Amino acid sequence: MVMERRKTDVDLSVELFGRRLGTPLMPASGTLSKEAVGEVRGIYGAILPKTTTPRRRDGNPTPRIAETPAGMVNSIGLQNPGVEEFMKNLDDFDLGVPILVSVAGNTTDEFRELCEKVSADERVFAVELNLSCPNVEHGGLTFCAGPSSVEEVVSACRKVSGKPLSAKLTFEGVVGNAVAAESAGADALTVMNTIPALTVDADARRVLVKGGLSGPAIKPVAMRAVYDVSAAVDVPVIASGGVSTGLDVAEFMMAGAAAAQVGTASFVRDPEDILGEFEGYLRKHGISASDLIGDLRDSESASGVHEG
Amino acid sequence: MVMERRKTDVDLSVELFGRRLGTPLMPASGTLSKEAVGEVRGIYGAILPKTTTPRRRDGNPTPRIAETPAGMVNSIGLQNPGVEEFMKNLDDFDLGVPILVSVAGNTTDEFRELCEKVSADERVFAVELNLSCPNVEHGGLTFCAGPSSVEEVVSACRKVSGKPLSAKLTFEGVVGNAVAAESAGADALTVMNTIPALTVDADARRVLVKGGLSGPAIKPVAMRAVYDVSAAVDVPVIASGGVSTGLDVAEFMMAGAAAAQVGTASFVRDPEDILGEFEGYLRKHGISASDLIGDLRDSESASGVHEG
Amino acid sequence: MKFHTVEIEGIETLGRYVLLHYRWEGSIEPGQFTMARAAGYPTTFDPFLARPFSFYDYDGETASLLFEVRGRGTQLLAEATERIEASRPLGKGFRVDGVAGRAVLLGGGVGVAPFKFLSRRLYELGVEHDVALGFEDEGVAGVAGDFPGAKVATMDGSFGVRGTVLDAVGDLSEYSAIYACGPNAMLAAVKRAANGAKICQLSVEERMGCGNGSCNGCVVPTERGYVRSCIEGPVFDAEVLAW
Amino acid sequence: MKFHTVEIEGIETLGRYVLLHYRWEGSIEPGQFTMARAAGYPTTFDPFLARPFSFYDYDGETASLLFEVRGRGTQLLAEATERIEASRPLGKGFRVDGVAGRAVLLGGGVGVAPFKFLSRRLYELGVEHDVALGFEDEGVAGVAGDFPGAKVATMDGSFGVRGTVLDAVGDLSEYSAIYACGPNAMLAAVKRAANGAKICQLSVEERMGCGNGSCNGCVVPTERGYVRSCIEGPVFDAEVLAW
Ligand SMILES: Cc1cc2nc3c(=O)[nH]c(=O)nc-3n(C[C@H](O)[C@H](O)[C@H](O)COP(=O)(O)OP(=O)(O)OC[C@H]3O[C@@H](n4cnc5c(N)ncnc54)[C@H](O)[C@@H]3O)c2cc1C
Ligand SMILES: Cc1cc2nc3c(=O)[nH]c(=O)nc-3n(C[C@H](O)[C@H](O)[C@H](O)COP(=O)(O)OP(=O)(O)OC[C@H]3O[C@@H](n4cnc5c(N)ncnc54)[C@H](O)[C@@H]3O)c2cc1C
Ligand SMILES: Cc1cc2nc3c(=O)[nH]c(=O)nc-3n(C[C@H](O)[C@H](O)[C@H](O)COP(=O)(O)O)c2cc1C
Ligand SMILES: Cc1cc2nc3c(=O)[nH]c(=O)nc-3n(C[C@H](O)[C@H](O)[C@H](O)COP(=O)(O)O)c2cc1C
Ligand code: FES
Ligand code: FES
Repeated sequence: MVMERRKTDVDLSVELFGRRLGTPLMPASGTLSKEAVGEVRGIYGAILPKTTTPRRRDGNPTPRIAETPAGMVNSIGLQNPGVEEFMKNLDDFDLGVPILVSVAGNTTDEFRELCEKVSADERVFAVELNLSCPNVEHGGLTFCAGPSSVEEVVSACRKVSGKPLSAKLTFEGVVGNAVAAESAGADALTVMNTIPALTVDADARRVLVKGGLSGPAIKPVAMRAVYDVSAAVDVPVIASGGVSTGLDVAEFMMAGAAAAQVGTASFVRDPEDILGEFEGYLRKHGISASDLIGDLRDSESASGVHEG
Repeated sequence: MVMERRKTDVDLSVELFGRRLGTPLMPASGTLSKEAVGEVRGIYGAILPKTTTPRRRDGNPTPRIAETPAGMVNSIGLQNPGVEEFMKNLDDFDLGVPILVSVAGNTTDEFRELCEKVSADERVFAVELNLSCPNVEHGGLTFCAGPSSVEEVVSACRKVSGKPLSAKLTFEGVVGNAVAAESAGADALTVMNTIPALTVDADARRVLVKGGLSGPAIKPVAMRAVYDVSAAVDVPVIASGGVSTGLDVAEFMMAGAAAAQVGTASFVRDPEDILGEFEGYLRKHGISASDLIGDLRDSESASGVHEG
Repeated sequence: MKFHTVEIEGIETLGRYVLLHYRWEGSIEPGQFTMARAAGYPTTFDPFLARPFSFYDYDGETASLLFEVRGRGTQLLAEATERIEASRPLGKGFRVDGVAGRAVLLGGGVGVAPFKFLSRRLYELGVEHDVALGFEDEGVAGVAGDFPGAKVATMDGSFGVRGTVLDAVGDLSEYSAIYACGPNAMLAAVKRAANGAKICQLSVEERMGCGNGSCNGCVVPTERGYVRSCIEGPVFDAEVLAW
Repeated sequence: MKFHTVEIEGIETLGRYVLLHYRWEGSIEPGQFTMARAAGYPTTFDPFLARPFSFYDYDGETASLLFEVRGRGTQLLAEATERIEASRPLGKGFRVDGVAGRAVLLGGGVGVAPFKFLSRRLYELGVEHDVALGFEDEGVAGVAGDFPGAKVATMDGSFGVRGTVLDAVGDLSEYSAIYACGPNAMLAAVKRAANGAKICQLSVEERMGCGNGSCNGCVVPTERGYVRSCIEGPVFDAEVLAW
């Protein structure tokens, strides 16, 4: 596998799990299809397909998406062909850069089995544990409901995998869950996922989409989560949530992220423009990508009380 | 006190705490000054000034606000003259409609004393307990950190107040906290407050504002919170979070809200336009405001699994 | 998704529809669509997503979109004067090979959109065909003038026969190929009426997030489960759709 | 906050600044400001907040704003052609009564904005005054042409004397009233240099959320604690500010 590097005088590369990625960008899980993967060749430093599950999932009926101010709500329902089929076609995502695989189960056992299976494949660079799915053993709450379920899943996966593991956490209780994941052996934390949301069709007086909010709207929330988590753990943090411009990438890295996932923004922008803006920022400041990580000073007002 | 009612052929009124409000709109706490209150005469069915605290608070240094996609982040730091001074000038907010007062303490005792004090004043129609402030007895976590602290504050306030109490909750853990507040005797729940967020000045590599996100960006999240809480409790829910158009008001009421607070949107719009749009919606559908409350059917997809 | 800033060559109104022409070089198949928006800096927030539109026509230099102003996205497109942003052509268009006999193109409302271009292609291929169009009323039936000889129906009878596009076309059994585009309810009715015709292709309309297969938002039910209409469609063989 | 859709009567460029004229009826005091934006449907998301601008001039019919394109808000305003949205005049302006002697108006960069209007008012009141302006360079000093007789300094010496507005004006002790507007650092320097002059009024610049006192975002420190510059200012007596 040859690592692609953009020809540039600015060093865009970052290190993740002991490996150098050509750029800190990668797709957020569930937002880059195999049909579109060619569009990001040379732009993303790693690839991460949509979450896979033990068995094939049909996903939810439509409408699955709704537009919101500066964002969207989706409830795809983890449609995917199941892990067997998924792994059979993993090469569809081969751009010559490391491939992370996202997995989700409905029980700790399912997580463990999935993680063991995908970790055993040499094409897999690392595994992302999508913990924002319902934990059927706990009445439909997600695995992110609290540190104990996070700890349980991560430890179980840790035991069966020699690959780097990143625990993907939602916003609620993110710091506590991050600390639990780290102590259970996670090598990184993906912060964050969509925020629970609801849209309605006002004229029909019906629920339109009950799902997760993503896009630029949630960026300030993800920034806060990345900032708070980075301060609380030692493992790298991978940012997800509203990354839409090169400046956003820079901001997330300042706030502590080692890499940044582009999700919803890739539906409305060319990721190459995002990388170009990021490169422009680095050039203007005469620094390389990895210099940025965590390089954010507090402001005076940030030390005060933060309520309205 | 004379209740103002707009002359209109559509019935905009709603009932709250046994009293009829001319419209379901009121300001979100901290977003309408005494200087601007005249601008909403006849538009808002109730008035709710900025949170008051036991003693005067200076608030945070500037910058206190930052703009974000379809929203803003603020960290005002609860600047206010303290409850004595506040109550002395409460008549500044008298438009002839009911006045709710928002209080916040840093301990349960402070909440109780404040609540007792303001409840004793006959000009006060109801009290909103702003629970998203740090609970100094619990290491800086807010009173919304979990059901037990919510329960503790609400019960304490309940004992000393004969006025209707609304517990204002944040998004995290909102359903559990709502149930706790209800069982502790809250007469209503204000759902929700800003979402923790961070903005940075990328060029200076400094934190700009660490505070709370508000505005249209968070509306889908507040919709979800109102919807979920309404399903879990029997007391009325007052919506707060991104209410910006008349359609938003209608949507929040469908999702279960008995009234809706206009916050950030009032900085960028005339609340009269919001009310006009709401009236237009009711007229188009031939219904009155109170018919709308909770009148939202599920969609097929809303019954599925909601992850990405 | 890459958006190209393209030059508007003209904007016309056809009754209540808008016909927008822009410069485009590259190949486009009838039935393909583009994700378009009025502008983007660096993204637009209002509306946030681009909107899918079928190609109304394409002559190798000028691409045309026909649309109805429904909401904010189409409103802003209708107000554009110099340029808009459009993706490359997306999706799978109509299958036009192997038509042995007469074809019919059934358009419901703005579902007429892909048929100017498809009709042109069928002429080039020497496939004889009829066009039948159904509209709400006269105000939107204006576009029918762009389809000389088309059979037209309006729901209120203000133009052509009264009824739906199926009332306008009459018996479908004489056609060896049926192409339809319009509201999904109309497509389902066409599928029933087609009753197993050799070729029956339907262009479906689902909300789209990305247009390039990435979001899984635009699915339609098939016997193989949900499939993405932006990748495997928007044109589907009727029998594939589990409607 | 109510925004009024106002008709643009003209847009000029003065060096790198933009001068925008719009129709307005009502009373405005020199030193007051408006919250303005290019458009709003029903709110704008990009940018979300309106921006504060001092009135550059007002003759009872036409209000003028002078601004520098800094970011998205001013960029869109500079591109507006027919109308913009503006709030009513806000805040407290300059105190012009009781000036016994000569006044001086000190503008730093686009801080010159309120002084055309203030100068006009002082003429009406018969108050003799000098104007001194400090700019980065020639490109922004162009606006000085609108202030005949003004003393001008540029940081790079490309126009007028080299230095700041304080270098341009020289000794402040001869003035019985000092009015200043510019970056807060300049205002603090003026306050020091004014050294207790009878009238020394500073127009401050803080980020604003609402403009009508509601958000508490725009505060400046005073001996009484933080006060809102949109209500008690933007013009403050120098001695009030705890700088
Ligand atoms: C493959 C494809 C091709 C299309 N071709 C055309 C065309 O050639 N001409 C044309 O006028 N329209 C076409 N449409 C529909 C067009 O995309 C919608 O009219 C447009 O998205 C409306 O956007 P808006 O912002 O104006 O309205 P919105 O404010 O977004 O919505 C207004 C109404 O339209 C509905 N709507 C919005 N987006 C969609 C969507 N993607 N699919 C279905 N309903 C939607 C909403 O539910 C709402 O009722 C096509 C759709 C698809 C999927
Ligand atoms: C009372 C008052 C009167 C003003 N009068 C004028 C005037 O007459 N002419 C003029 O050109 N400018 C004036 N300003 C400043 C003007 O409001 C800002 O230049 C404008 O908000 C920038 O908006 P933007 O979207 O172009 O830039 P943004 O992208 O918002 O910001 C660009 C830069 O400007 C800074 N900035 C943004 N908003 C403010 C603000 N409210 N205060 C201070 N810095 C800010 C940002 O930190 C950033 O560095 C005034 C400000 C105030 C408070
Ligand atoms: C259409 C869509 C599908 C998604 N599918 C998944 C998924 O399968 N697994 C997952 O972990 N996250 C999924 N997500 C969440 C994203 O990976 C990402 O964490 C989230 O959208 C926030 O980032 P963004 O604002 O950049 O989109 C999905 C998001 C969207 C919008
Ligand atoms: C500038 C500002 C100040 C606020 N101050 C308070 C406050 O004092 N007390 C409170 O309970 N909420 C406060 N809030 C939160 C609002 O009341 C409201 O719950 C929140 O902003 C979400 O609603 P919105 O999106 O309509 O603004 C404040 C919000 C803003 C933007
Ligand atoms: S529109 Fe995103 S998959 Fe089809
Ligand atoms: S700008 Fe909101 S209080 Fe001054």
